[in-house]
Amino acid sequence: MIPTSWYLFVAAALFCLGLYGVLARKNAIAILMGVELMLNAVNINLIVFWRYWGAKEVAGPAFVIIVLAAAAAEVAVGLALIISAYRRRHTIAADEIDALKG
Amino acid sequence: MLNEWLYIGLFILVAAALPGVAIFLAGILAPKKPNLLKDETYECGIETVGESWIQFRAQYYIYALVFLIFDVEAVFLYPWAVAFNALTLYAVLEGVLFILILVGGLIYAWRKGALEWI
Amino acid sequence: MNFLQVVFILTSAVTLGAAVMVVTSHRMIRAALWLVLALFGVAILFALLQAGFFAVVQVVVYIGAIAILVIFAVMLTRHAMQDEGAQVNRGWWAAVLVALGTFAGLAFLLLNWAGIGSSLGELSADEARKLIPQMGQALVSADAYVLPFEVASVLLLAALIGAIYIAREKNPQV
Amino acid sequence: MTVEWFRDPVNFITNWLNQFLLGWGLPAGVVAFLMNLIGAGLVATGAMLFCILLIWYERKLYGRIQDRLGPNRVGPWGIFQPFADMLKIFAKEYITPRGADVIPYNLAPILAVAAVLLIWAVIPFYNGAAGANLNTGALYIIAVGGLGELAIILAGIASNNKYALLGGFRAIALLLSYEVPMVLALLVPVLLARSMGMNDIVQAQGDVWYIVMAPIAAFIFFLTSVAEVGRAPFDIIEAESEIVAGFNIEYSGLKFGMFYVGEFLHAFTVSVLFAILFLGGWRGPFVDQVPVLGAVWLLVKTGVTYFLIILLRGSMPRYRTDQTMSLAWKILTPLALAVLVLTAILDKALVGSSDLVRGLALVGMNLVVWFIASRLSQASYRRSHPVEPPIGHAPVINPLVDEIGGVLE
Repeated sequence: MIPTSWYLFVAAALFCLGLYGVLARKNAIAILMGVELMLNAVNINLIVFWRYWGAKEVAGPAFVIIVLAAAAAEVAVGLALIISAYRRRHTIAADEIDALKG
Repeated sequence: MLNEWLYIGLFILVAAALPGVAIFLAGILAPKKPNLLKDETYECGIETVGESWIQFRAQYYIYALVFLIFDVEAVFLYPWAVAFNALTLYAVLEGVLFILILVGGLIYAWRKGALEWI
Repeated sequence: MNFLQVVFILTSAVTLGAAVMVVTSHRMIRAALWLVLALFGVAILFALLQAGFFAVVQVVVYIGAIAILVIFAVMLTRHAMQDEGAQVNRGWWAAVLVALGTFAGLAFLLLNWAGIGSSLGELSADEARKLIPQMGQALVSADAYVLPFEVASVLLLAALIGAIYIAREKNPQV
Repeated sequence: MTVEWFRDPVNFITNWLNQFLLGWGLPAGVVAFLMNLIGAGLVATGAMLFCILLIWYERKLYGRIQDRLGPNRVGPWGIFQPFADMLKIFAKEYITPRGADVIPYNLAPILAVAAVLLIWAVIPFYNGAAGANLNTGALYIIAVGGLGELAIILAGIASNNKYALLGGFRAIALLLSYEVPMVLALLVPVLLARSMGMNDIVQAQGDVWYIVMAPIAAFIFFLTSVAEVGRAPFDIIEAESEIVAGFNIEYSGLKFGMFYVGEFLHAFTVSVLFAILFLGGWRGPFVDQVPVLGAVWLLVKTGVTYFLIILLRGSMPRYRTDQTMSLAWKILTPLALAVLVLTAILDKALVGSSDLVRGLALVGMNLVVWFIASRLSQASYRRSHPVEPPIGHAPVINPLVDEIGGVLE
């Protein structure tokens, strides 16, 4: 018997840590890691509320799988962009990649 | 249900402890006589030039990338396969369509030469 | 305080600690390895929630694929940041404020939520086993999630093509 | 009572121990914890100890394949050779290279063994004797395989050695490539059994084994398993003559021994998995009367599969990296996708017909797919290897000779 609120607070803390990573870090890969943490926090919440409503509605879990696909796509394209930017400008600091034209 | 996961959790601990304890014990039994030459990075007797973290080609990344996409695809398909009895032919074809869309990705990667080892 | 609660507290402490290291670690490769630990902690949380399928999927996709991709990317771009000097922007204190503010807001919402006193009991084996077939059915049935399902496959296809197009070396030199 | 003991010893002993501990007045939760701990400990240690015997068996067999005697000095037929080796390796010094990242460096060999051992948590030894009958067994195996890859990455990154890093990355690229067809091939038995649980998959093979109904999936799973283990012919990832042993180059003493043990144990473990998924697991004559007999059948089937893996190692030349990669991406993956799609459609289309018709249709489909695939691969081989007759010589017909670049005079 674990209180629902414990899970939700852990998820909230994870989300805020990820948010800090996204906002504060310079390295673009670190920013992506922060996004991963935030997505994980969201997934925990979805599963917790699936349990909270008695594990009958399958909407939460189905959404988790869709989030998974989105996370995979985001990481794949994001890291590819970072590698490409690195190859062209030899930096992956997010605030230095500011020109729209390669 | 939770009992099975308790077993898995304990199994993780045991499976990590077995080699861990063995390595620890051997570390006590074994001689320890380090010297400068012995702790050198092993490169067939030649001295290491430059730092060890060399640059890599993006090819490794592309393999991992295609793998990630197909892994996620498989995660979608496993529940579909488990629920197979309850599915209509239409629902099965939805799953097949899902696979065929991603086959397009495989063909693209193949055509672009992304799967070639250079 | 029962056994499950102790496991929960240990797991979440490790997860959050690892997450802190992910966002503060100076060496990117260390941050990536801490990320693996944080993701594993989340997998254990899923197992505690009796969503065993997602615990396993978390390991398959996040640790087995995404973390490896991140490590590859870190190694490929290693020379860029040299892991020295400031790893955070000048406005990092603003980021701290925003994160703390968000947490305070979420905590405020949670504390005022009607279900705050509830706790999650144990599902029966049958109930827990129903999840996967139910989900498999819902993902491909027309009155549920077939559209997101197919859109997800198109999304993955687009990501695959886009990422290969971007990451491929234009003039491969050996 | 004695009959009961004979038929199902594991459950008998479990029940007895359970009652015994409860009789001591321990709370039920503590008893469950202890029981699980004992079970996990026994299975894991048993697998590790069995591995020692396995090393002897494999070396003996491998010796015979190469027209040698194999170990024959220590004890009868050299059976104590692995123990002698073990004692030796226990007394070897650990050499940690300068600049190594100590925690990941030491974690890697532990993880390499643990990742293999963890598979044993879901293996049904006979009906009713599985550690955990998870309803996600098949995916669990894939997940644990991912942990093994993590061990290789850790070893490569932490060793502070160019060869280790390069070898580690090559190994990961290869393992990831082979995991794609493996995941897809594993979907076929899951689809036929309508369950991911390992015991459910064995239960579903009552009438006919899946190696008959899904031979191509079995073939792909077998090949990819061998590749995941890193065995010949796919051992380019740790080929001594190519990249000085790859990711484990900086390991010595028992830390290296752990990678070695992990490889042997992995080879045996994938044999068990193959026997469960495609050879009917514990199914065999008289298992309904005497369930424990299932463990014997499982061992026999595993032995046959393991024998095949050793034969493959002993008789095949090593593939080049580009050949290995082409095999995974251009042959096995499309084949697995085709078989998966056709199996799904056929299975649903023939839903009303008898099991016999369904089975025959699946077998026929597999044969047709195999025929088409072999034709296609032959055609593409001929396209990429045009036979150019050397001047003054007869054209080379033997493709094998063409491959090694030699010319029959």
